[in-house]
Amino acid sequence: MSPGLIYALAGALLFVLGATGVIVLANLLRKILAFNLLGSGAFLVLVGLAQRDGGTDPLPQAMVLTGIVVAVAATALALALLRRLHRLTGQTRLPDEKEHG
Amino acid sequence: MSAFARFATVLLAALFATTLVAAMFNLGAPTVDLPGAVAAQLTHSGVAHPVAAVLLNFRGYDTLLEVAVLLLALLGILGVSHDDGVTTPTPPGEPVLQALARMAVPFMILTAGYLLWVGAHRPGGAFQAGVVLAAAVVLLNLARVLPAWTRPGLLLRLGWVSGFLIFLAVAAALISQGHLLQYPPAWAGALILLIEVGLTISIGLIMSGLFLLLTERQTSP
Amino acid sequence: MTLNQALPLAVLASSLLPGLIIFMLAEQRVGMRTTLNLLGAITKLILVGVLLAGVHAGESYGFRYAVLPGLDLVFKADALALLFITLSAVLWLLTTVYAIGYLEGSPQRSRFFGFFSLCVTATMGIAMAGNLFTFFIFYELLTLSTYALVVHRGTPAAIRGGTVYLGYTLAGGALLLAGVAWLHSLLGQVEFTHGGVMAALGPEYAPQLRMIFLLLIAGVGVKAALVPLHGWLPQAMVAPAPVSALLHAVAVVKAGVFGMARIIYEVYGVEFAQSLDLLTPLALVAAITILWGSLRALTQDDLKRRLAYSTISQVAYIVLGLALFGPLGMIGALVHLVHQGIMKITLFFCAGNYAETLGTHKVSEMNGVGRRMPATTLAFSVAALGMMGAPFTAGAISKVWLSDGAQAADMGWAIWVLTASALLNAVYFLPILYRAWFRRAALAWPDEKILALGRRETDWLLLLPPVITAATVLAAGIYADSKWSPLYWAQLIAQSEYLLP
Amino acid sequence: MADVRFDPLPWLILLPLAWAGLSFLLGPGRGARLALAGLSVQLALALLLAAQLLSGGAQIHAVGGWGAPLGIDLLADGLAAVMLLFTQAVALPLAAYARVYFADDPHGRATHAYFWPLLGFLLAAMNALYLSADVFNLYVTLELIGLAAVGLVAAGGGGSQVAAALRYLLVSLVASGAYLLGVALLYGVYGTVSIATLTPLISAQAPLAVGLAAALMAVALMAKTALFPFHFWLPPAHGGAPVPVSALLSALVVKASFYLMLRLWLGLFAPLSVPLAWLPGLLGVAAIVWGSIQAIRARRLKMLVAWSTVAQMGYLFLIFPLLAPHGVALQAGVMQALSHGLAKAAMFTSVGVLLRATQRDSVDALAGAAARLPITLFAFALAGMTLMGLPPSGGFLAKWLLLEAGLRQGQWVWPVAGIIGGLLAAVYVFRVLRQALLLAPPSSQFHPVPRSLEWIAFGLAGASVLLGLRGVEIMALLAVGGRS
Repeated sequence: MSPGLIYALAGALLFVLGATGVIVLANLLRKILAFNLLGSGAFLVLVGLAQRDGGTDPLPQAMVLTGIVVAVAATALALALLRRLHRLTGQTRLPDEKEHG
Repeated sequence: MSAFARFATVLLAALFATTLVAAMFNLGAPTVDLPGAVAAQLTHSGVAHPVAAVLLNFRGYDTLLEVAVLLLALLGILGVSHDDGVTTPTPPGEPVLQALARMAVPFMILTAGYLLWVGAHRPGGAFQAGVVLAAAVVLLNLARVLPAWTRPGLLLRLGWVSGFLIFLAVAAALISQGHLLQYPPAWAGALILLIEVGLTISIGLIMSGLFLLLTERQTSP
Repeated sequence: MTLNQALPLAVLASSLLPGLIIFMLAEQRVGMRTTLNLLGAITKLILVGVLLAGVHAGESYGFRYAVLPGLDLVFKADALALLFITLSAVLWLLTTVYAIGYLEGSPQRSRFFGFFSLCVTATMGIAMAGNLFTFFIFYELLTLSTYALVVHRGTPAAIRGGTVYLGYTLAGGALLLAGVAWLHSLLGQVEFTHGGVMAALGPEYAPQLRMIFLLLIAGVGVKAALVPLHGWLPQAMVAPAPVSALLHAVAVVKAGVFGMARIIYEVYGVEFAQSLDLLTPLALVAAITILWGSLRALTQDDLKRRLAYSTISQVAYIVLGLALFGPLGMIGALVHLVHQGIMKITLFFCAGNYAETLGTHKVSEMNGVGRRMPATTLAFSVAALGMMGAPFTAGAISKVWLSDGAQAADMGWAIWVLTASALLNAVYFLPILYRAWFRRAALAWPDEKILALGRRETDWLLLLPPVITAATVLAAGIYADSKWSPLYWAQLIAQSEYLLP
Repeated sequence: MADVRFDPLPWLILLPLAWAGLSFLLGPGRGARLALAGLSVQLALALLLAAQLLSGGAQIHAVGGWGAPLGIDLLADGLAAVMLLFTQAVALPLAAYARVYFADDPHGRATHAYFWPLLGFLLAAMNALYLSADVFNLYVTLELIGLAAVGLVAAGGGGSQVAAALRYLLVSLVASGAYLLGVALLYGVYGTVSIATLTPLISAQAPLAVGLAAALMAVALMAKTALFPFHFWLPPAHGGAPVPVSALLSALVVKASFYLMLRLWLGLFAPLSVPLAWLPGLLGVAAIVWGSIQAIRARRLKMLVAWSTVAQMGYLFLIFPLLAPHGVALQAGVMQALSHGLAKAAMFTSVGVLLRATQRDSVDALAGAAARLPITLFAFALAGMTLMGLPPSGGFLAKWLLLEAGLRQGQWVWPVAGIIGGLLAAVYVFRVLRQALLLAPPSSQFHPVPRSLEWIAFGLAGASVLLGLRGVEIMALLAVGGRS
């Protein structure tokens, strides 16, 4: 089994772990962390699977760099919103909206 | 979330994970050989490093949009972190830390410059450089040398968008070549460097902003 | 665009444009609004006159316009269309005059007359629709614009009535749409044609076609107020009198019946419909409606509600006529489509006059109105007698042709239904006339308006229309055989539908 | 190799990016004029593009001059051109509305300090998405749209609004992540992210990984389009945001992910998607029923409109089971997307006027509005006509096309769902109209509202109806070649 494939498999597991976390965890900070896990998983699959046969491939590397920056930006925004929410309501979890306003 | 729902979710996740893993084994070789294509065109890309070539030339359009993503995050944060007068008094930073920071920052800037320059032919480039710059700014803030940013002035905004606007201007100007971001091989290197410099500064400031706009409003030391 | 293409559009525009302008008018600009209304109505009459002459001389008027690839709006002003157009155009003018008097000084008149003109436009569109798609579009437009008029007063009662009306008509519209689209998927784009358009389809389609017929008839049946789809009509009587008069005696219910005529004669073709034995069940439904309407009318004390149930029963006469296989029945139906309109609108005008002038809404309050308002009551009596089918009135003509039609189609029972209904009509109209003429009036009317000129029984704007229509009721009865009479025109149409020489 | 004729494709993306950046430079609350000027030019460009397509067929623009698979391609076919035209045409009046609306905003500057740059980035991202022919580039545009939308929802909001934004952000991020994993799998198997290169490679016998990729991407896009059961994030976000933002999100943003789903479903994954076609349709039916019921029950006016968006999104997915053989279903979907966009923009803008006038976000507060704000009520009613699918309106044409497609293929379930949905829509639309038509209680007083707001709402509503009188050109444009 080539190292690339191992990375990809690990990535797959991380992704699922993260996804589950975002759904199951209630605390928003944990949700955000879980999302980062999910993202990293996807990146690992991208680079790993593409280079499973040993050779290096600059494309996925470049794409992952892009992806990482996007993830950083998104995380920052999420944290900002969380801080705002905490400042306004003192909550760190989402209110369960009623189905009708 | 009910216990049953949790259980069901986890179960589904496990199921999905196994299928995903199973799907990854015994895949044939990729049908299209892009690394080859990249290598073949590298000489016309204006940079020596394939990843840099992809980032700034072959898929430079992605990078342009990615800078927009950074700006968007910044805008979002500005939208919610407007100064509501709430300030939390914090102890002044320790003199040792401050001295250390003051010493470290010049080296960090130097490193950033190096990363920027080396990016053309080795791993590195605007993002790495920008992040190091940001780290320097954050360090200064943690050491209470630099106060948090409350309401950004024109200069700061200029710093934030200049990199993006330069990139945009170049992209637009290059349409004269026939296509968006179509570098004439002769000029590619120079133009890419120009973009990289702009991006380094802007990304550094944006990244710092992501932090300095989020830190507690401080009574400046 | 040739003149023959432009005329149908002009007929639509003559009410649409004034309507749109009126919406924009400020409330207090009464003069401007009145001018626009009358101008539109008169222009329309002139245009209709041109069309009548043209069609009679064998001209054909039509216009088509592509909405989607393979889907056209088609207008054509043929004989059948003109029968309905002429009726609506004439009555629109009279009702406009009436409404101007009736609504004097009441709020939101710009909105009222705006929607009123839209309704007429929709009716014209229904009449001139050249295919089911076009018909459906204007059919729904009519629903929406009438809703606005039903709820016009904005009282909780009005809103409730409007909601019921909407519930029935939108549901009906949905059924109609399903039927229209289904047919479209079988036949592609087809226009109304004499003798129908089903020839292309083989016998294996019979079950589908029966289903579609059911959908279509149920769809238009709602507006035609066939039992059991009639529930909205009495509810809609909360509307101001002019609305009840024009829309719920003429435009809306007639739109339903007119749709049936198009569907039976020009989509299915009467022979084909007969061969699928669709007509007899329809005739039965009509018969039930006739009797049910008359029976319910007996028990209503509120005058407008009594008239509403009488409408339900009278409109079913037309459906019955359409469902009777044979030209005589059709002639009876078409001629009654006109006659019933004239008679019923007269009755509603008069009911409105009583309510406006004396505040009497109930039959039990009508003792002696004949002395207080002779002209109005005379008009009322003429129309009521017409409804019973008394000689020398338009009603008589309809009755004769309908029963002959029943005879010819050897549906003897239909004749009994008609006779029974005539008796019932007498039972619920004669007492009113008796009270009006021969009972002594109560000391004071519920809510009498003392008019400036004491000797006049009511505002002439309110008096003129019913008197004219009542006169027409007699004229249509006495001069039925003359050229240009509704009867003559109906015979013209029946000839073309049955492809007679 | 410079083209002879002017090529609007890149400018449709660069222009909004440019005015977004510049208006940010100008500072908080600035940049409205810039945006309006930019949008007008964009609209002209979109029209030019449509004209070019009608005469010359689909257009490809190879960014960087490399061409796929090495570079990124922009592709404009009929579908893309229609969506571009629609987006600019709706965004321009909404921008004009926002300018007036924010000008006399009681809540002060914070709500719209950065509205204009955010709007610019949002539109640039949507145009980029419509034009992109590269699954990874599409991922970036999706993220752009998500972040811009969230930024707009959150701006200067109170607790519930920020919570809604956060929920929206998380859903959008997880969805993007799933989409990215799909891209990763595709690249792993085929070594390219160019749709044009991928399409011929994918067959019904494609490895499991490709199937997974398709599933991941489809689910991601359904979540972003708020298709039932992924709808939960939409009502609080669209119901909580400032009115101009709600209008933008409901009218335009949700259409972007729907468009992408349509693209992939018809093009890239066509060999795999056919057997599962009934699934989106079924979810669509559920969305119609559930969304309508909630709209009928809603007490707040904005919530009612937001829930109606959930229901209307359902219609869009009714076409998936019918897509394969006939172009008619696609026409139905596009017609529905356009008319709903216009109608929903009109509805939110008119609701904005009502909110300003009554100073309350509640259906019950509307009594007497018909007499006081006739233009706005007309706008709401006309928009309602379109949502109910009553003739003559774009919504009606959409319903008609759906009926035609369904009946031709003997699949009558979907059209019937459409018809029933129309009746349900009538219930909540007339719930509002009924209340507004009531005579005003003496206590109620209405605050003055700028006339221009009323007229913009009316214009949008009128457009959504007029669309139903002339669909020929749009369908001609839609038919211009390309991937679908």
